[in-house]
Amino acid sequence: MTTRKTAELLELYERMYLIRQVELRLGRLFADGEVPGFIHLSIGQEAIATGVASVLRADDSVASTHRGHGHALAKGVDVERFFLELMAKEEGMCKGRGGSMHVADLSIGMLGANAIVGASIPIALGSALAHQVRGTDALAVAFFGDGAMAEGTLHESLNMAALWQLPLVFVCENNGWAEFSPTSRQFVASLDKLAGAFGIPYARADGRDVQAVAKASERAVAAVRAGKGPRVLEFTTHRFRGHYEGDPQKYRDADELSGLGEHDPLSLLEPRLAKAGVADAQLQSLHEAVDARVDAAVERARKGSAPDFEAGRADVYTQTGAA
Amino acid sequence: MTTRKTAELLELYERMYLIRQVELRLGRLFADGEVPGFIHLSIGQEAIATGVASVLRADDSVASTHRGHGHALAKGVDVERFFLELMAKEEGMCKGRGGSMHVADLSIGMLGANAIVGASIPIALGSALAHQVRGTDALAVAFFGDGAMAEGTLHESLNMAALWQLPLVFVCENNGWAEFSPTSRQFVASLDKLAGAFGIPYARADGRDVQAVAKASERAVAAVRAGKGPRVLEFTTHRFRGHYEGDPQKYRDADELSGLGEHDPLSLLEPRLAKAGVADAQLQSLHEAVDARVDAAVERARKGSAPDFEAGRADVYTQTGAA
Amino acid sequence: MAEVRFGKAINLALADALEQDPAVFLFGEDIADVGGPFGATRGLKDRFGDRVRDTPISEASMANAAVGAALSGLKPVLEIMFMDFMTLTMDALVNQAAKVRYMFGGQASVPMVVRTPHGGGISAGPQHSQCLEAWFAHVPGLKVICPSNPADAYGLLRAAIADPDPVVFVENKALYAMKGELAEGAGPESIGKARTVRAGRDATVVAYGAAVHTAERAAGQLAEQGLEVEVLDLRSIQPWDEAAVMESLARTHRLLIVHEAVEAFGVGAEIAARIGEIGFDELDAPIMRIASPFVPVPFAPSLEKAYQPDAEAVIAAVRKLCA
Amino acid sequence: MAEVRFGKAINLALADALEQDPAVFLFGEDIADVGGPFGATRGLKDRFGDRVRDTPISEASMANAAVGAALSGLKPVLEIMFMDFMTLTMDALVNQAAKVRYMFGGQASVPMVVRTPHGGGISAGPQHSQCLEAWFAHVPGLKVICPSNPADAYGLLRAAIADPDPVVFVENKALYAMKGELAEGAGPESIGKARTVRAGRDATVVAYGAAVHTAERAAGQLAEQGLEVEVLDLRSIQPWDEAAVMESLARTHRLLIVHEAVEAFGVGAEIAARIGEIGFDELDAPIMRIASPFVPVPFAPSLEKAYQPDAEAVIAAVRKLCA
Ligand SMILES: Cc1ncc(C[n+]2csc(CCOP(=O)(O)OP(=O)(O)O)c2C)c(N)n1
Ligand SMILES: Cc1ncc(C[n+]2csc(CCOP(=O)(O)OP(=O)(O)O)c2C)c(N)n1
Ligand SMILES: [Mg+2]
Ligand SMILES: [Mg+2]
Repeated sequence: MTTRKTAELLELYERMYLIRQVELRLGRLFADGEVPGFIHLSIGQEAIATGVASVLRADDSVASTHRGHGHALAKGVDVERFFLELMAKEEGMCKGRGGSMHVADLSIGMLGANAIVGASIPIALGSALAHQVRGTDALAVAFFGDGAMAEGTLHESLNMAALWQLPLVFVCENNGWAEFSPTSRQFVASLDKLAGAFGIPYARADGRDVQAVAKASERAVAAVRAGKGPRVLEFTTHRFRGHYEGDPQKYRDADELSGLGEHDPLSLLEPRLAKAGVADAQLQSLHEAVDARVDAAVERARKGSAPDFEAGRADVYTQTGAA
Repeated sequence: MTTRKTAELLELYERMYLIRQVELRLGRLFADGEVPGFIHLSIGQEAIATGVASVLRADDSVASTHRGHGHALAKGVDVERFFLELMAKEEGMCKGRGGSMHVADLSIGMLGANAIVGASIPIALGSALAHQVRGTDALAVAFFGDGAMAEGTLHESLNMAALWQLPLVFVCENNGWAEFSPTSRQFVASLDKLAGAFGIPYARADGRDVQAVAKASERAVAAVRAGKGPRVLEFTTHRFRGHYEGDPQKYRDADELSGLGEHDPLSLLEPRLAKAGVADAQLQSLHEAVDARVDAAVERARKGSAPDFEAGRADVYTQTGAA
Repeated sequence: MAEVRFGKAINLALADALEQDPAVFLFGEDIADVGGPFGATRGLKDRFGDRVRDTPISEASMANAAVGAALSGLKPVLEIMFMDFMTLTMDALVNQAAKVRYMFGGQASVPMVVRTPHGGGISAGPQHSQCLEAWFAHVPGLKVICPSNPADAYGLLRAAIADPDPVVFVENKALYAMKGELAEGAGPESIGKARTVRAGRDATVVAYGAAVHTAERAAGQLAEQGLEVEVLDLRSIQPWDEAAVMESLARTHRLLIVHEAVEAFGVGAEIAARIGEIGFDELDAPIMRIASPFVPVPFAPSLEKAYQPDAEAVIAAVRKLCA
Repeated sequence: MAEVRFGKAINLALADALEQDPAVFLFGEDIADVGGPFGATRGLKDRFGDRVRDTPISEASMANAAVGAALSGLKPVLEIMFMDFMTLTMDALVNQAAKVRYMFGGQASVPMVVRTPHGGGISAGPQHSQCLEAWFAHVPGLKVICPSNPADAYGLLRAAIADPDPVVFVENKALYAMKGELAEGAGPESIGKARTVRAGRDATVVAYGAAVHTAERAAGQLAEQGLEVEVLDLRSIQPWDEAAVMESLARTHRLLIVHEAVEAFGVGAEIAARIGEIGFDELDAPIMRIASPFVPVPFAPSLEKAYQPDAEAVIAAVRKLCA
């Protein structure tokens, strides 16, 4: 394997590892009462966000879901400002007003996590429309979960994207669960056939395998960027944690829970890294560097200040000079 | 052809002829200012309503669209109370409060025309759910136009109907137009594939041919009534008139308009009636009887009284004996 | 008499309704197998089987399905997980459920209930905390209820389910854990009657839902300061008990309205406008409102605390009223 | 100065906005090829090509697409054919468009406009006549405008499109044909300023949209009876011009609010509540409202006439106010 390829592989690994560490830390901070509200972790699903984002440009846009930490971090949001947000601080990326379900950074095309299931899809559709109308070759990505397929917005957006040949990649993260119910008891269509009904090319890949995700995404993105219209990608994956942190998961059987480790996208990559000549020590120092980065971000976030409600009122509407 | 079959054929013809005459008359009454508001005629599409309703029972329910006169008349609403309604009279089936887009008769399962495109589908879904939960073998029919396929409710309802194996027949009246635009410029999926994606059996038939419609409907209804879950039917048809009465139809080319006569479901049936031994005179007297019925209904409707607004206020909520 | 939590009172009301009327049917996301995100439907599927169902994430169609089901003999009770998601059900509630009875000339009632939690205080952020009841109260044909304690939650939910017309039943999230007395053999309460929570002669405070407790806390502190405040719990918002408010005003001559919803164009506006008109001569001071500011509900606990109307604000307002 | 119809003024505003700002983008059902059901967008597709697009019947996703497009550089102007269909767009407007700026910490504005016609008078029935503006006025983050004449239609629509925040722009159907002066070279008006339509000292009548003309007619007749009524056209409902209303009240000491929307929980409630509080000492009589009764909009012309607030009702109210 060439050095460039190794470097790429390491980069993917590092990104996934970062997401993992950030979320593991969030889980602890949440349990300790340092992160308020409720949070949905994407642990086990890091390969999808990472693989997809690895083939995106800064001017490509991403609309995300309630389980959006990975998407945000993969798209490149600042880790400090991310923790500051989830820890409800003024210096947070949304000044503590949005929290976990609304992490966003418009300057890098991260259009936000979203607390409304199914909304990410038409929002990304509109963003793709903007790219098209403005004549750029940027594209938009709509992340959504398997449960979100039951919302009419998927169908409406598949149609509009196909009709208008929009530069939009639909990315379904199929973890088999919608909250506390297996999606198989909620949605009967396969996304494959659904996309087919609208004439949109579809591809599926193993969502545990960041390289498989990146490869499928690269193909889709190349086609979309070349003006060939929308693409649908589906990645099978596993939700390692509860629907939200604190979820006792009584509805999941012990076997499923204990077998989750097998599906770890990080472990999957480790033998490949070894094969590519990455030494244990190198990985070790990568881990340490990321861990230190996360530690530092959390420390910084702890020192953040409480947001000021009165000052924030000025942001309900844009303040213009004119009357 | 046996006498029973001939009688059936005549019945289908008579029902279609009734719908036609009612709507032709409505067109004139509208032009003369005797029917207020706006009306959407189903002239050219009578075979669908007639054929579908011919295989329904009184306890089966039907949810309809803005173009719902045919569905209502085929399901058996009273012609006099129908005209009274469209002519805005107190004795109308809805006491003059609903008009063309809301004709309904709950006593025969006509759940109403509906002015919201796409709403008929989940309403019928709910009705089917009621039939299922109540343990009857009644079923529900959702009529919708081709343009309505773009609404998310279709997708959501296909899914729920399949998931819950509801006694629901989806009936798409595909006339190629959604208002002033060809549906081909609005919706890219074929209903066939869409139904397939949800695992719902689909059949298509020539919507001009009432016998073909009845046959396809009979099969679907038998399966649904036998507890085999939902079915999707699509009937191709032609909208002879404008989207609404008074529509100048500049968007339709002259060839299309002048060729519409070829697709007349009534004309299509006439040679078959002749072949079955129905004499011209018999048809003539059928026509006269229906015409007379329509005339009488219009005359009666003209004598209807103006509805009383104050009295109607009591119907915003159900008046119960209790406080 | 037994002490039960608010959530349990909801649960009991649903169970008793299911028990007594075979037409009652429950559906919603994750309400059956796991008993709902707030546990309000726990155990009901075990007892009532298929009459309690989990649905896909398809709020728009579920709500219209409730309309169709109600028209075909069921008394559906739909749970919408957060009131913010009611945005997806507006066609069903406003164009369909609310209109049917009047627009079909009084032919049919639509006996359906939508249960939904509103309110903040748990850092759920801008899309999971809204109080949107004023919208529904503006729509002729709908009823809107918001109980403040377990006994009312039970009695009013029973009444809502028994009511022939569509009811939006709003449950404040912060109340689910609240304990209170529930009489043995309690039945439906009547809808539209306010309740005097605390008698007083100096000012009338009208509230509903969780704000009733804010008002009570304030009244307790005001009493220590020598001001005797009468607290009315509205319980029903549409219809609301104008007579009770007037009766109290005639004694206190001062009125304050308190709710958690946004003040501008909120429920309090109608009460103030109406009482300001018919009670003009009784008023010794302007009618005041204490409610949420014109800002989305923020995530950070510190922001949310500043956002939510509290007892201090109520105290200040009453002191101003009585100055 | 030129005389133009209201609909034409809308058309000119759209054309000028498209001309001056390449980010402006128009979409909606049947707005491009045929120029919209009310002709407001006629000719724009010919001039601006693909920046003016017909959409499928998918209101929910179109509205969220507007949000996404606005976040990615466009200034989308979406037409929703009847305000009743805004029920399908509530998630987009309320959870997304209205919240983004505040909840993302002020990072981004959402410069989008939704144009939609409200109001009755054409026997369009209960699902095509509603005035639902109070809903939007209740939502922090949205602006709501409702012009009463061609010049305002032009100037305020230009302002709405130029505004960085989401605007619901409501056009009363009955006004489309109204003629009025439009100044050469007119530009955007400022949002939030009322206009004195007629000066008077005996009572203030506040109205917006078509009700302004009802108020003017009433004022003309009242003048003959010796009562000089000041008529204020609110023009913008959110924000609304509290200062202008107070200024007028300080001279007349009597206030009546008139609108076509349902009275209960309508726009007038907020104005009455707010002015009743801050203007308490100025009031020589209770603030009154003349608006629609708590009934769905009926179809029959006779019913609709009884339903709609008219000049007689305004006259009676003013006489009562001034008695
Ligand atoms: C419109 C809407 N309905 C319901 C919910 C509640 N809810 C949050 S996540 C979720 C399940 C989503 O499942 P899926 O799309 O598969 O995403 P996952 O959680 O598996 O990542 C539900 C029902 C919501 N947030 N928004
Ligand atoms: C939700 C909604 N959107 C838009 C409309 C306006 N509208 C009425 S009919 C129609 C076209 C419907 O086309 P189709 O479903 O094919 O029915 P057809 O008129 O051909 O019978 C439209 C867009 C509406 N009534 N409801
Ligand atoms: Mg999932
Ligand atoms: Mg059609």
